[in-house]
Amino acid sequence: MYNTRVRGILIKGNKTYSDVSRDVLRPLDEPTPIWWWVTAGLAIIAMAWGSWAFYNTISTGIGIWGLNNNVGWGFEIINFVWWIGIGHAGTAFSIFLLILRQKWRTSINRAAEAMTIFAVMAAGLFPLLHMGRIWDGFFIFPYWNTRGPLWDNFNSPLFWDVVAISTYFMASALFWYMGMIPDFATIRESTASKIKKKIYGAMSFGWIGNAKSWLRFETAALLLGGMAAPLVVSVHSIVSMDFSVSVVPGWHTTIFPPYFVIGAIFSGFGMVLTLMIILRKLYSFKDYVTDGHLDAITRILTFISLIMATAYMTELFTAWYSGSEYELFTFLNNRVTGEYTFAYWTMITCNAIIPQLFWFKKIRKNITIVFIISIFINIGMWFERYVIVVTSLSKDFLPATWASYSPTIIEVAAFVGTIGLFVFGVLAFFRWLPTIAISEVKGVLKETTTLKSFTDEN
Amino acid sequence: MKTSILGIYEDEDVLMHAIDKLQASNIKVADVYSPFPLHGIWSRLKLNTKLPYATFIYGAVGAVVIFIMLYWMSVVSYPLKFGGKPLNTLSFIIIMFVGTIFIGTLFTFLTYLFREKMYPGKQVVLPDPRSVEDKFVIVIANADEMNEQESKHVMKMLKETGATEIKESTVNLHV
Amino acid sequence: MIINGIAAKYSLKFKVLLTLGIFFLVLLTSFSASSQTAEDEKNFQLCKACHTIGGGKLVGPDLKGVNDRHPESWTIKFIQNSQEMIQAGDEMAVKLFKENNNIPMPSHNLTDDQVRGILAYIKNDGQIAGGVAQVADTTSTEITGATASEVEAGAKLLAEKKGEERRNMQSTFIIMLVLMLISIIDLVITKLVKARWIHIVIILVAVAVMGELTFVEATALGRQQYYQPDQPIAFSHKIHAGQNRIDCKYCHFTATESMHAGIPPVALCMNCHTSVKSGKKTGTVEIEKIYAAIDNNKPIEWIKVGNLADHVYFNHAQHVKVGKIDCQQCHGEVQKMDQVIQVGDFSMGWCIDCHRNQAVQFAENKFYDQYTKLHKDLKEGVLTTVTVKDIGGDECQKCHY
Amino acid sequence: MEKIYWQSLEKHTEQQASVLENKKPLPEFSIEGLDESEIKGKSTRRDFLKMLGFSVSAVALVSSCQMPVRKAIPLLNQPEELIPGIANYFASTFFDGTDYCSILVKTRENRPIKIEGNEMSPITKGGTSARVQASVLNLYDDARLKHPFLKGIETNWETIDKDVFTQLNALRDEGKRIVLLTSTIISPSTKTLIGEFTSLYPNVEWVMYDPVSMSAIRKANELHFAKAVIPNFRFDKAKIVVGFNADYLGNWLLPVAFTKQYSSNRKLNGGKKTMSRSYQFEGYLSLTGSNTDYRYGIKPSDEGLILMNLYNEIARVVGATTYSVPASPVDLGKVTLDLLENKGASLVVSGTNDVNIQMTVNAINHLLENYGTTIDLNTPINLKQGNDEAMAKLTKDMNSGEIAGLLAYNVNPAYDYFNANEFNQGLNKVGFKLSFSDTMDETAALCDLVCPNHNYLESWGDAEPIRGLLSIMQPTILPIFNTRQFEDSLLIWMGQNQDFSTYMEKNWQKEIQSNNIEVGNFTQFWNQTKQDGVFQYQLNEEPQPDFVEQKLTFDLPKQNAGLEVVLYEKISIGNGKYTNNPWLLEMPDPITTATWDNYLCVSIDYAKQNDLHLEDVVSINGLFEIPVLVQPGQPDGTASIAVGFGRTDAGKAGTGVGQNAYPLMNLQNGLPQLAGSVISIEKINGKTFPLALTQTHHDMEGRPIARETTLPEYLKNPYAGNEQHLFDEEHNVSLYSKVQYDGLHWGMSIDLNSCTGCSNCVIACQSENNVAVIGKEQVKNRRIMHWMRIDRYYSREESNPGVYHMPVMCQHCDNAPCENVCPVAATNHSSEGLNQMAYNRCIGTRYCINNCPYKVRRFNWFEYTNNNKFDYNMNSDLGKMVLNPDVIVRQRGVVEKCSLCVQRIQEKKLEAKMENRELRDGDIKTACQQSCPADAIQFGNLIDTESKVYKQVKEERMYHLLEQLHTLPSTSYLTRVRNTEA
Repeated sequence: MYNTRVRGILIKGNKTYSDVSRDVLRPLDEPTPIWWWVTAGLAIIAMAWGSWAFYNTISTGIGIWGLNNNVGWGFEIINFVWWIGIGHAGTAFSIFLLILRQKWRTSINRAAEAMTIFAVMAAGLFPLLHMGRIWDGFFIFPYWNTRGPLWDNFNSPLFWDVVAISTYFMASALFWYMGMIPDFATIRESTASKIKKKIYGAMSFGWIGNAKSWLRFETAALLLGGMAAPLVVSVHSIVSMDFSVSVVPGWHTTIFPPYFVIGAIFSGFGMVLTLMIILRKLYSFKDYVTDGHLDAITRILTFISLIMATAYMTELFTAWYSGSEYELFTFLNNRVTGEYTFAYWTMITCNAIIPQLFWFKKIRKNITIVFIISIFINIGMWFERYVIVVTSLSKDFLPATWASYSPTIIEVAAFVGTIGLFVFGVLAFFRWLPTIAISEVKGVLKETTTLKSFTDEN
Repeated sequence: MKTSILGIYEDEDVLMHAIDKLQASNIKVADVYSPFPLHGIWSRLKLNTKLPYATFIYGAVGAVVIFIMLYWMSVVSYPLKFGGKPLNTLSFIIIMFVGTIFIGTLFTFLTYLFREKMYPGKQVVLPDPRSVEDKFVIVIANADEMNEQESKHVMKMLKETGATEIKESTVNLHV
Repeated sequence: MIINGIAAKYSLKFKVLLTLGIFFLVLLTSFSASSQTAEDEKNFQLCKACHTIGGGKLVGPDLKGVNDRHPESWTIKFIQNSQEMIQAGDEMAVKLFKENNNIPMPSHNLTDDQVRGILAYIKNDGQIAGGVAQVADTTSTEITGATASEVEAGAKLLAEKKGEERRNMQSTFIIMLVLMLISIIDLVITKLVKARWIHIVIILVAVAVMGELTFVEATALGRQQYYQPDQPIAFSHKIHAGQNRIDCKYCHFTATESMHAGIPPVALCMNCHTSVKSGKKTGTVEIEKIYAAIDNNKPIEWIKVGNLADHVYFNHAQHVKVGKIDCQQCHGEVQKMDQVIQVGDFSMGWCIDCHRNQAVQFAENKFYDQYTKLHKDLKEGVLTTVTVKDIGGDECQKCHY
Repeated sequence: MEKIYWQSLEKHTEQQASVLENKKPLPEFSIEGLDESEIKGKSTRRDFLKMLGFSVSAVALVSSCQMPVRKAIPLLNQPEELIPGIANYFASTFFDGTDYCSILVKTRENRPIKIEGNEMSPITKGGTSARVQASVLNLYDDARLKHPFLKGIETNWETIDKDVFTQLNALRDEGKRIVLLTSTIISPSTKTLIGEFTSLYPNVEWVMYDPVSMSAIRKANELHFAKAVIPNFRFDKAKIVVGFNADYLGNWLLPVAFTKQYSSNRKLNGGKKTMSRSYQFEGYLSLTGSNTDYRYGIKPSDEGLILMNLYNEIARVVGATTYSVPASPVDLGKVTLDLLENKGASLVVSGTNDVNIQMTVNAINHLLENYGTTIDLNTPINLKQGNDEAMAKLTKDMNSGEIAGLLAYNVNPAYDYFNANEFNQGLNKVGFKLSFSDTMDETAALCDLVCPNHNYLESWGDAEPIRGLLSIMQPTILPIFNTRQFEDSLLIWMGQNQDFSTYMEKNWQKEIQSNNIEVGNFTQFWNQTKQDGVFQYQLNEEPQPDFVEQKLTFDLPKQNAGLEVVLYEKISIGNGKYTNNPWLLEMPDPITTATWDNYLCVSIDYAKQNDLHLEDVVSINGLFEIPVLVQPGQPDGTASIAVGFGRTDAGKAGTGVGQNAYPLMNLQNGLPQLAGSVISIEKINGKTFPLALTQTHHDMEGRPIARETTLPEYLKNPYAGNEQHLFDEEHNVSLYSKVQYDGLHWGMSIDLNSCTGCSNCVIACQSENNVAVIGKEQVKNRRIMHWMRIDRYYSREESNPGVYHMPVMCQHCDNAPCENVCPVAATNHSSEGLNQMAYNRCIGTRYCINNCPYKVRRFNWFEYTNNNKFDYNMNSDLGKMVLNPDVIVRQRGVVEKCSLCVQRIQEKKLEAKMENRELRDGDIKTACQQSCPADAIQFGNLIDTESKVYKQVKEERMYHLLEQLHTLPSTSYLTRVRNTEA
């Protein structure tokens, strides 16, 4: 149970229940701020550039990317894995912290889940785009057909990916939307605008909030959450199997599933941190997303960073200990040293070294530095995927085939485009949806703000 | 037309005690509207749900169906050889695992909506709209069947237990 | 198959005609007893296209003295179906075939007695032996001809009907779409109908129907089932392959050696049509086109009916010669079609389906001797037949490379 | 004149002659006969062109959703042997003025689509070279002239004939000199014809010219033996082969025949224990140098000195005259010893066009008693008859205005003469200039009249590459354009009313009679010869001519004079005739792996000293700028450049590619030599020029990829060099049981000991399987489409590395990693052991590319067909006619790879079924195997214990590439054995 004597007050400012609603819903009623327009404009420009890249790729061919006979995957898969990793934070927050009964998740989980949704949307574009014949992409579904019927290859990690990502997207979206239903009802009943009443009313599915519906709501949420929990582990494990199931040196390792899951949570938390700092700055949510929240995230990041460092070292050790000359070459001659040294050491620095600064309380309390470090983590995790995808493929078994990879402007544009999509999604979320789970905050408001211990009767 | 008596509370702890007291004095609390879930209330009102069983069944059936589907597709219907592996491979497990979650999640959510009779665009009228904001509403049903004394008693009890506002409502109950 | 289907579909009309036809036939046979020789002369009209009696060689040999050259039983058999005899390797038949530039004599639907009648007519040097000229002009051929043309019309109609069905499907699709939109609008905005289940039912049904139609239509994309184009020459397989019983492989002669069955070169048509200058139904109009092609040195541009996708490799020789599959198994009963129609959908499933069930010439062809395990399985009774699938007939690179 | 054809190779070998009655060549495809809409509208895929034979063309799209109406147009008259869908093979001869090869031409619907080697030829024995394979594409070259030209204007033959007739007669009457300048002509009939022509027009002189000449050999032999011939060399009889700048496996004389001989002598299959040993002294790393046992990098100017030393060493032992010369820069002790030990079974050859050097070589061979055993002067090779002195004289005479007319046939001196400027100046002074070139090349562009010759696949002809061996060239397609065969033109201008085929037949009849060759019935013999393609007649045994002692001399090495440049012909495009052939331009050089360019190869030390790197641009003698390629094995003090590039009028693919290096030839002792010019190099700072290399890493990194051992080691332990195989066999374990095959399991085996890396297979595969050409930029992006590549590794010291050639194509693994990862099941395993790829199912995730450890899968990054950005043969209606109709052209976005020529497998299986018999070993030959000049590739059924491939797989030298991955490939390799001492 949350003990405020030990852990400090969670929601500051002596809020009443109606204060909570008013604070959270304020952005919905206020006129759209200038910064929103500016950022949204930039995001739309980025999306337009990305669309140009998408159009070109589909109309001309994958050849306009920097890939070659040896490096069949590049920016697209890097970005895909990166986005999926970022998406992990939402589910991790909602599920793991729910299971761990961390009350502080309540002010963050909604935003984190929204982030998941948009990140998975951004991620999902890449596997689509990187297909050589996107117009035949439906072959990947085992639907009834007149070819025999001919089915799919269920051994393929890419097929698992399709199943896993779509399940993940669906489960996260359901979970996220379900959490918002009571809040939509709150908006429905409190707004003065007729249009809003209509729209949010429709979206609230007729929520009434009596005892029975709360019981079902809580049960369903718990069930969805409970089932999504293994998804957090399985989705990125399956994504990692895209690599670890193959024979490519540098990919073919059993450490990948846990390593990827942890990495995903790491990058996800990094992104949550980035977004939360922006959010509380823009909307003055300091009372909800307190320094304590940020502090908690930084502590977790420190811990995960250590796991990441261990994973990196384990990889090196396994490469040596396996006795596989190909594996060892990839690690020593193509990562630690060699053509891709920059990427490798950027990854190590950003993921394993810089977050260690969080050991210092002063740094943890300095929001600016925390923000900068969170950006570093995002960059570092991007480079981790770059290192994994590109270095392994570029120099694999037969030296005669070795080739380098560097992205073209089209690939960069596609990446920027998805960033635009993500930012626009988040902005839309800020603008039109309750960014903090009102009912959940209300639920923990009392027990985490009064300095007496509270005993739950359950 | 059915009428109910509503007791509106400001604080969830007060509400809990109020329910205890009302039930102790044999007043049946028909329903409680609250802005967030009150965990103590379900045992007091003797509410429960069978949703978890449904989820379990969905998951179990889903897993079996997916296994049969995979087996049929890759062993019976059109067996193709991949990489020297047997037709019936371990990789089914992964798809079964994720597929089970897919089916379980989707159907649980649908069942939830079905049981709650919720759907997009459903219109509802609340006994007191503030119950989704910051008020806790105790509903005493069938006020029209009570005689005046009884209803007075109810109101008195509500008042005693800390209701800040008491009113009568003709809104249909959602129980 | 397809003709049976037509018979079923046009049952009433067909049955009436059939009954009429049978009635007339019976009538005729009762007549013919008394007008034997007149019928012989009539029947000899068939022969006159290629033969003379004492007038020298035309396409086929002079028939004068044919009764003495061959035993009667042999002649009857030969006239009824010469190709069969040649294939069976009858020495005399083969010799005759070769002597006449390998031009097959079409088979004739004549009874033994009718042939004997013709032979008698020939023996008589083309004189009606003491008979009275008959006026009974209602001949059997005309009647069956009328019936047959109905069937032909039916085959054409089938294609049209399929086209109609397609149009029906389109209109169904549009109606469903409109219905669904109306119900959605009503559900959300106008709210004229209070009972929501009506909306829901309409939407669900519409989605299901439209989904099914979309799937069916999308699957049919790029395929040409029931494709029946008009050809530059109204060539009737029914007359050539059906009534005259010319072997498919006489014209499509590369079917046994090449991947392509081949469209016969115009010169091949001329084998017969140097003498057959007029058709029963179209007169000289269509046959003239052959001569025109030869004269102008311009080949005839037939419209290809059975089209496979480009990424499929199909070899006729494999199926016709090695697999000993009848042409009709894939092309339908062409010998009953006036205008050729693609019967199968020629989809991959259609091919695979046959490959899974069709037995190969496992014992007959020595090529298969090397499959030792399959032979063992056969011997031990693990397998009863070896299908195409068993020797890899459902694998990608049997057809796609 | 009738043609002889057979339906299949088997029938050919069984010599079932079948003579046809029809007099004219068959009706064949002619682009003239098509109207524009038909060409534009036709489908580009498998059946894109079944013109006339079985024409299927998409005429109109009725609507976007409906299928186009396809027409099936039969022939009016179908010739008996023309069966749509069945290939016909015609024996013919490839001779382009330089290379000779006996070939079979595969035609489909009367279009030649593939060249195969003719196994009946006693010298080429079924082998071909990359150029021969690619020559079929020249037939469908858009650059070919479609009409004769008169002063740059299209005209017809009547006008041309009238003009030529007038001019010839006028000049004859005036007694002015006309020169008929031709390439080497080995056709006896053409020679007779030219003889008749010159006797009719006595003012016509005939000069033969080779851009890369060998007249020194003829001269030296004239001096030593009084016979101006190039003798026949027998590499199969030589136990020791010593080469001096002679790339006999690549470009020297008869590379295909020599490769056959050389490799047959080095096979160790079936327990054979001996193999020949080869030494190579050369000024650049040639294909031969990369295959020899001992290689010495020398400066070109040192060659004479080294040869003299070698002569002295041998002479000292044998007791002949020795000369006092400075010491050799390389140690010759070993080679001398080997040569002396194998007297009479050794062979010394030199490719340098220098009489002194050739005389020294003759003297050495004489001392070693090689004449009569490995060298035969009585059956000389008729190639390379070019006379350098006559050519020099011609140039001089033209400039002095003595020549009034020039008829150029199959030569392009305006481009490839080392003194082209002077030649061109002289040509401008000639009044009557006529070229027979089939493209508007540099020389033709300077001529007033251009009378385009047929492509050799449209021509009649014969050839006598070696005395006593005759071969026939016959047309396999009706002329596509309004062109005329050179010989027919001559006949017309001689006023004769017969075509060359008749003339040739008569000539044969005459020659056979006059030479008393017993052939029986001539008509029968003639038909049989046309069917076989070759005819060898017995020569009377004659003793070798006597050796006349001559004083030997040599040129002293050039001292400190800068870099000596070595020019060489590329294995791909040769001397420049094929510079417009996109297949050859894109063929990676076997040594440098560079495509689409020439470049200056410099040694590693020189590059270090002068700070030169790959793709830096240098200026050579101020003549031209060229990129640098730092080449291991390039001797110090030398640099090398390939000739054949820098064409200005080649065609859309070849014009402006690379730089013309012919002006750098070294005129020494009166003869133009490829090597030896001293050049000055100036680095152009900051300027680079991209080179498209297909391989950028050259070290095996210690991995057991291309395995090697030495002969002594191998004799001690057959597993030598292949120990890893035993280890892996023992240690590889799997959870799954091995796949069991019933009946058929296709497998391939490649003997690295035979493979020379000549890349014939690469082009054969490209031709067979419709592999796209993608252009320099995409090759540079490392996206080459070749299904088969030849990996090249270097080992040991940089200055003189050991070179390994390793053909790699899809290994058809039983545990294929690629199959597991395809989500849509587009690639899976067949019951015959093939790793199948269904292009139409592929959605292009490229996962299989990543997961293939051999990296043999190719992705269609762009649409390579009908795309103006890839303006090669698949973007031209004419060029597309070379496509194999049995193999689909792949769409953008799908993965493709080697299918082990599944179309051939299926074809031969069907043939066996139709003939009601089992498959025989050797029935099925993959494209790469069929024409391999070294017989390095075996293909067959691994279940059949009698098959060649099975026996090869059972050799101790057998291993699988990357077998430690346990992919269980169906393709195996045999360890290479070098015949060195340690």
